[in-house]
Amino acid sequence: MSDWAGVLMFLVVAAIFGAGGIIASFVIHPRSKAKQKLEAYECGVPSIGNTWIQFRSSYFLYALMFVIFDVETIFLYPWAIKFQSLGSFAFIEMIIFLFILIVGLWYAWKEGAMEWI
Amino acid sequence: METCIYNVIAFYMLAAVILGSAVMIVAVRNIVHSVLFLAACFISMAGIYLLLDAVYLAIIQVLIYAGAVCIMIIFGIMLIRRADMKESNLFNKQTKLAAGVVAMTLAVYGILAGKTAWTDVTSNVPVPADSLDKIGGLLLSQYVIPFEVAALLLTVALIGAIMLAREVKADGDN
Amino acid sequence: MLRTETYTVNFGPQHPATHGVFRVMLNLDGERIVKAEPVCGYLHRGVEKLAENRTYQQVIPYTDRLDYLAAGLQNQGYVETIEKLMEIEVPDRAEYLRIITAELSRIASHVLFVGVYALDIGAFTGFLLCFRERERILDLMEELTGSRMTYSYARIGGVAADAPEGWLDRVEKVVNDLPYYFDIYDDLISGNEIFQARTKYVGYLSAESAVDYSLSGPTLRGSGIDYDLRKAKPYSIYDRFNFEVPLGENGDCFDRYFCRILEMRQSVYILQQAIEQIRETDGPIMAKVPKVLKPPKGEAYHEIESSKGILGYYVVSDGSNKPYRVHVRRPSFVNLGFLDEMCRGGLVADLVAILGSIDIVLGEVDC
Amino acid sequence: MDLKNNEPAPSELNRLVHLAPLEKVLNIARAHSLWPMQFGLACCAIEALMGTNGPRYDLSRFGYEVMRTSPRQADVMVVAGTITYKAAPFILRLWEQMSEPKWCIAVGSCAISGGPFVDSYYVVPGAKELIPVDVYVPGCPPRPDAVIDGFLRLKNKVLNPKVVEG
Amino acid sequence: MFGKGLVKGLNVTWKEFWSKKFTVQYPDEQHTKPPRFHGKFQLNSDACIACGLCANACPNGVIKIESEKVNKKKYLTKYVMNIQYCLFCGMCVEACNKGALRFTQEHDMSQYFYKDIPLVFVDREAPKPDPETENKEKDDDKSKKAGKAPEKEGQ
Amino acid sequence: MDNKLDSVIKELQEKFSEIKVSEQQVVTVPVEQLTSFMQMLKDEYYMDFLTNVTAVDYPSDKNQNGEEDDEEDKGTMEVIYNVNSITEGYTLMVKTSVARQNPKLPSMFSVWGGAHFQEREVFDLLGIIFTDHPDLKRILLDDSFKGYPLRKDFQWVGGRK
Amino acid sequence: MVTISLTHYVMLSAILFSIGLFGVLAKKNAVSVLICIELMLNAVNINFIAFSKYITPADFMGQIFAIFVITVAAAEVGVGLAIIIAIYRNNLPVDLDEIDWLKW
Amino acid sequence: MLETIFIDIANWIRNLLGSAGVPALWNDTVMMLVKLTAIIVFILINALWLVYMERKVAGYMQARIGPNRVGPKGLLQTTADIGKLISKEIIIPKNVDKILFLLAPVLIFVPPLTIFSVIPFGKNMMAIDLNIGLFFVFAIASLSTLIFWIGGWSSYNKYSLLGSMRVISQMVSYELPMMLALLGVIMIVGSLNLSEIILAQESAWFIISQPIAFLIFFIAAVAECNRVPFDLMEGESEIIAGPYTEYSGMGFAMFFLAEYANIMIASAMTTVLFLGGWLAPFGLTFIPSWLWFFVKMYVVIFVFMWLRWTYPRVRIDQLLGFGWKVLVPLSLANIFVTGIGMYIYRALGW
Ligand code: SF4
Ligand code: SF4
Ligand code: SF4
Repeated sequence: MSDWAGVLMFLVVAAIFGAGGIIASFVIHPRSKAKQKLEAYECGVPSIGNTWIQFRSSYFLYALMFVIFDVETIFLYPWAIKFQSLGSFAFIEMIIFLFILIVGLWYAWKEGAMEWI
Repeated sequence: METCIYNVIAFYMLAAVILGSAVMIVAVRNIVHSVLFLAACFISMAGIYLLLDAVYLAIIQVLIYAGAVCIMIIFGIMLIRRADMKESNLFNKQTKLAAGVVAMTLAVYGILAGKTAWTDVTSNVPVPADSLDKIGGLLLSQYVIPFEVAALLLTVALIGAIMLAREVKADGDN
Repeated sequence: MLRTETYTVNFGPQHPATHGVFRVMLNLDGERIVKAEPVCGYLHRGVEKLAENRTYQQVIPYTDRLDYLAAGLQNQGYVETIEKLMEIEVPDRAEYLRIITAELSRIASHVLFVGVYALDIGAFTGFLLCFRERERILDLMEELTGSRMTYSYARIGGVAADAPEGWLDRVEKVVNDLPYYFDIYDDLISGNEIFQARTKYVGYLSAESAVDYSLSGPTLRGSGIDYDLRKAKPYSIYDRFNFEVPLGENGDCFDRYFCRILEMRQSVYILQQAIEQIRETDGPIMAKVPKVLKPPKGEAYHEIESSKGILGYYVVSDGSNKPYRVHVRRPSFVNLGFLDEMCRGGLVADLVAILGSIDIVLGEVDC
Repeated sequence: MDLKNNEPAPSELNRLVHLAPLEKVLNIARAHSLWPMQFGLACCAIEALMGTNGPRYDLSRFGYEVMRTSPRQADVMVVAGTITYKAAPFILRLWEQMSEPKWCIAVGSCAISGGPFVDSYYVVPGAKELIPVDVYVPGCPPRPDAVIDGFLRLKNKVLNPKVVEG
Repeated sequence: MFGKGLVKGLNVTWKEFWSKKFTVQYPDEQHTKPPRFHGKFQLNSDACIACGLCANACPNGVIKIESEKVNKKKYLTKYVMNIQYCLFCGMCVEACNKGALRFTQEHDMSQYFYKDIPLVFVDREAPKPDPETENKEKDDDKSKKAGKAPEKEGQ
Repeated sequence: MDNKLDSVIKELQEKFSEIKVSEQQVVTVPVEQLTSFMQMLKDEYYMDFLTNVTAVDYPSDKNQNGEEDDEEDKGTMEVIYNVNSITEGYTLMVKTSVARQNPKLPSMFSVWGGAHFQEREVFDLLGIIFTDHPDLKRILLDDSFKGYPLRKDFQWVGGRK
Repeated sequence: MVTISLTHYVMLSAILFSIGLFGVLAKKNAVSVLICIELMLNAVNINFIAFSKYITPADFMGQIFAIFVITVAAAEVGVGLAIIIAIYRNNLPVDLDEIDWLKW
Repeated sequence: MLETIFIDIANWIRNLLGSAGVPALWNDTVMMLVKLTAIIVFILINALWLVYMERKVAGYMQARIGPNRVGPKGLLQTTADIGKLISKEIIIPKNVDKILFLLAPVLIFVPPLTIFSVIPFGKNMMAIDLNIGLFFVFAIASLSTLIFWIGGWSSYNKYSLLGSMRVISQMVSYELPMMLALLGVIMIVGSLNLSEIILAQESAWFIISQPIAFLIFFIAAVAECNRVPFDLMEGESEIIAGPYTEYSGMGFAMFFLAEYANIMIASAMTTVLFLGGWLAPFGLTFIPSWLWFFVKMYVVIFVFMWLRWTYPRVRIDQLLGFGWKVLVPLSLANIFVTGIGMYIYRALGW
């Protein structure tokens, strides 16, 4: 049996575990009715306006940088594993690689992508 | 040539999940659901990669696509206004036309794929075990130019995206 | 700019950072505050009206319930106003006892503020450690007055009871211990870099607007204005003590916070002097006042420096045994007036820091 | 100002399954894990919610210190302080938003009956007008140990619902 | 240096972790309460002369006194403190110059039911007065009101 | 300190002939001159700190006794301002009175920002209207609350059973 | 004996690609179009890896290609979203309903 | 004997099944199920115990005692809590996205549990030995971000929305420095296999040879677990309970448990990567390896709690700024330093 089947089992059983907990709770918990019970909680007063609104996301640029650098790591890890067996040429290549990305990072910094808008 | 029955079952199940969620991505009306189906699709695709013995690819599929790209799309969604979240992912007017075009492409593709005698080129050489090691070696020797170009591409994308989005910030002060 | 939608969030009335039933209607753009409108009145109990139906003595317990964190100061403010109205001379010993309760109240209130502020910023331990010290002060107060929070200790013309045997020694002991605890707060809270990052340069309040908006107490002094009624217009017997008025420099949340810490140290100093002096003062604790108080027709306005700012009582008498009108100038209430401007452009987390640094107590805001 | 508008809906407790022995076990769990809602109205809140949690009284010994701000996760509503007419609707709303099973402790004269301010034009005469109260803790404010007593009394009631019938 | 404050903070909690705890384990151990503590009330009904001073002093009309005239003396028939309205301010105790009303150290007054909250100290019938003295008194007291203690006005 | 205040009051009396000064140095200003008077206080006498704004209801005796509501209500309401000077250290109590029937007076918000909340409170509890106030609405009570509780003729029922 | 051959993978990829294509053509929402483009790129990846396994298992060419495709895809999403936001921003003052494909 | 007790049990079961004539595949499956159950039980018991420990530690640091009434020394406190939470009503408010609202608590437990499959608890004690273990951990861990977001977004509550937006930006920002910091370790080890990483620490723990990486990793781990000082997502005094605001009963309990499972993972990973995993220090090998692992893990957990009960909370912009402006450049620098250091090391021929 392959390792990955084991992983699949973990995934499935974990989901079942979660679902089981919720369902068991559903069976035994008491329930009641009240007028305002199902309304959104907002410190006890009725919520004003729509909730699923356009959200001013100052986080967007962070996410962008994250994706870019996350992709970078998928190149870095194979290199890191081979680091000891590869020659210094590979190290220099990687330095160039990183340097190019660091330029990007520096640019992002300079442009204030890391500032909170 | 896959012989193990479990692999066959796994393939069909994964394919079903992938195609099912792909259809849902297109079909659902709520863009957030769309993204979540996208994530499901990506994760099961990682399963397909595992069947194909591409372990590293499977992992980065989850890491990059489900973990990063989906999240960025979510950010994008949150930034853009819509009247109602529940009606945020509708079809446009050319749906029928699109369906026609797609049906034709699919037909052509299917015919071509069916005609080609893939089996001829299939070899049974097992994939070497430590694929990650190999990939690292290859990237830094044989594919070193694309490797550096990838870095360049990423940087350019980063700079470009920031430049596009920068105006967001520049105007942000007023 | 990306014109994102602003949305309204109710911050309160039931919210841990509003210190009671207080509500701020926030207009947010993402996490930025566009507008913060305070909504108060959830604890409006009509004390001013109730006071019109109580005799002068009977109003005293109600003043406790205004600023329940520093009831001693409230009592003092009220009775001094009536004494001003009736022109009663209060015996020295009573004055000292009042000062001691007042300063202990001030420390208790500030200690609670430090703790709650730490909690607002997210440091839970600071909150509970501060309670330990507060608990010791409350013990003293309970011994003297019988209640832990709502003392009703001052009486028109004096105080309710003399200090019990050995009480002053115990006060002295606690008072001498306190600076050690303040050092702990400095280590745990004020000196913490994260705490400073959260509070420094946040919620800027310029000296001009602080004066213009009639803000008072540490909120005003945090902006560098030297205006402490204990020094500026000494009431009671504050002119007998030697103390300083700590001032802030930048007018940010940290200065307002730190002013209070320093003020506690000054209070300790005052207390030490007061204990020393009261030991030499014997005598009655009540002036000669008639059983039924009927102040002459007239009005009086008297201000004292409470822990939150300038606490003023305005009392009109029509010659009967019940006040015709009592009005309380509540520092917390007035200090809230500038909240919107301070918050604008900040983040949600800043609102918590700013609101906390004003140190409101809802019983007083809503009266 | 009309409390009638806020008349609490009749509490309809029903269950999918109801097994008395199971219920008994669950009651034991419930009784030992009463999470109060972090919700203070006035002076009493300082004593009843902060003081009891303070180092000296330490409600956490009983496991009751997990203050949840969201009513969805709380078990006990500790009404500590004066309820005004402005506050009444939201108190009721919070109560209704709490998930079953839930209890209420009224701490202090104000929450019991309006207390010192009962004659005021703006004060609701007690939490009992809005929501069913399980335990009353008189005092103005009650000492934290009295509040602990109130909690223990409630625990008794949860463990053994019959105590209030007799 | 940056980080000094952070380390100092850790030091405080570390020391606190090992230091003696401040908790008094109520209800196993009792907290010490000072003699002046405003706890539950106690009425010495023998000492009380039903003068009503306490009720008059009370800011919130907590105390309800009823008395009847028996043998020239006021006889206390009812003394109820609606402590659900009480401020525990101590004005009543201060006003009572007979020392009949006083605070105890007891703090636990919690109840399951609202109706159990008021403290009923005295609720009794007036004893039958001696017939001899009664006749005499009747004429004297007709005009005076017997019964309710003066209540606070305006409530 | 008191001497300083005395001289200030004297000067003021010269400038504004209509003001009255009581023994306790309470200055009564007619409504019409209130704004200019206050502006003068702030600009020339460094009265930069408005501590307190409040008002008292003085219905005519007839009304106070709860008799029929007369149309010609002679009662007044007094609005009281307590102004401090941080630099000079003195305090002045300024009074003005408005008719009870139509209590209206200019807002001091333009002079002292601190008037904002306090005037709203006075409006809320006594129903005195401050014209030109930027945001005059109820602050403590509910919007749906009827009447002004601190007026002497306010009727209500308590909750005592 | 049921087996999974290269054809299966190729067909899976083809269908996925078609769904993606349909979405690109038929969706009103720009972000949705972007999502569908991702789908198409992934379909291509399946092909690459399948070919890599079945045709050149030893030299990992397909896998390395797939890595580059992922790189490109990530960059594409980033820039794509930035463009959408930029267009959206510039057009907003005009009329929201005009930009049909952005308002949904 | 003690050293191999768990492995012995496993082998015993395997042999038992083998002798009963169960085919190998089924045997493997059953074994996996046994391990799975063991891990779930382990997580649950530890999560319960950790909640208790947290409350005790909190109490002790705050001059009070903490739970001591329910069960001996209060040990059953959290059991009672969970019992109560199970029997609490699950409220599904009106406007929520019902399916997603329920899906989030169901799924929230999946990533932590799956990650546990590859963690070596002791010598040869791991459910699945993956060559690519470390990367697997990252990949799975990155999924929980999405699940938190689902929970917060679907609640149709503004606090939840704020919280969920915070949680993704925070977790995303700290995942990167974490991964970059570990590159230094990987360069030394040359493998992603967790067992090999542990074995590479035979001579010196990586906390000594890679102190910067350790610091970055630890800070990032605290942030990934949403612990003070980075607990913005819950930030009680700001946004009530963040994404959990609308969850009641079991839904909340699931998040609650998952939070502690995540802490366990973070500390277990710290142990594995920097504290030598189950390796015994100072040659104290008579204590079984798994015990060492637990001891180290609990020390790390204690530090987590210690931080939590000492520090205030940072603000969101400070949090992200710190991640991007301090940790990312630092971790990049760490790569260079490690690389050059290793060349020097080799040149010196040690
Ligand atoms: S009962 Fe007393 S202490 Fe409690 S809220 Fe009411 S007035 Fe305040
Ligand atoms: S303590 Fe105060 S409120 Fe209570 S009965 Fe006595 S006088 Fe009245
Ligand atoms: S004042 Fe004392 S003696 Fe008089 S009625 Fe009250 S308790 Fe009795």
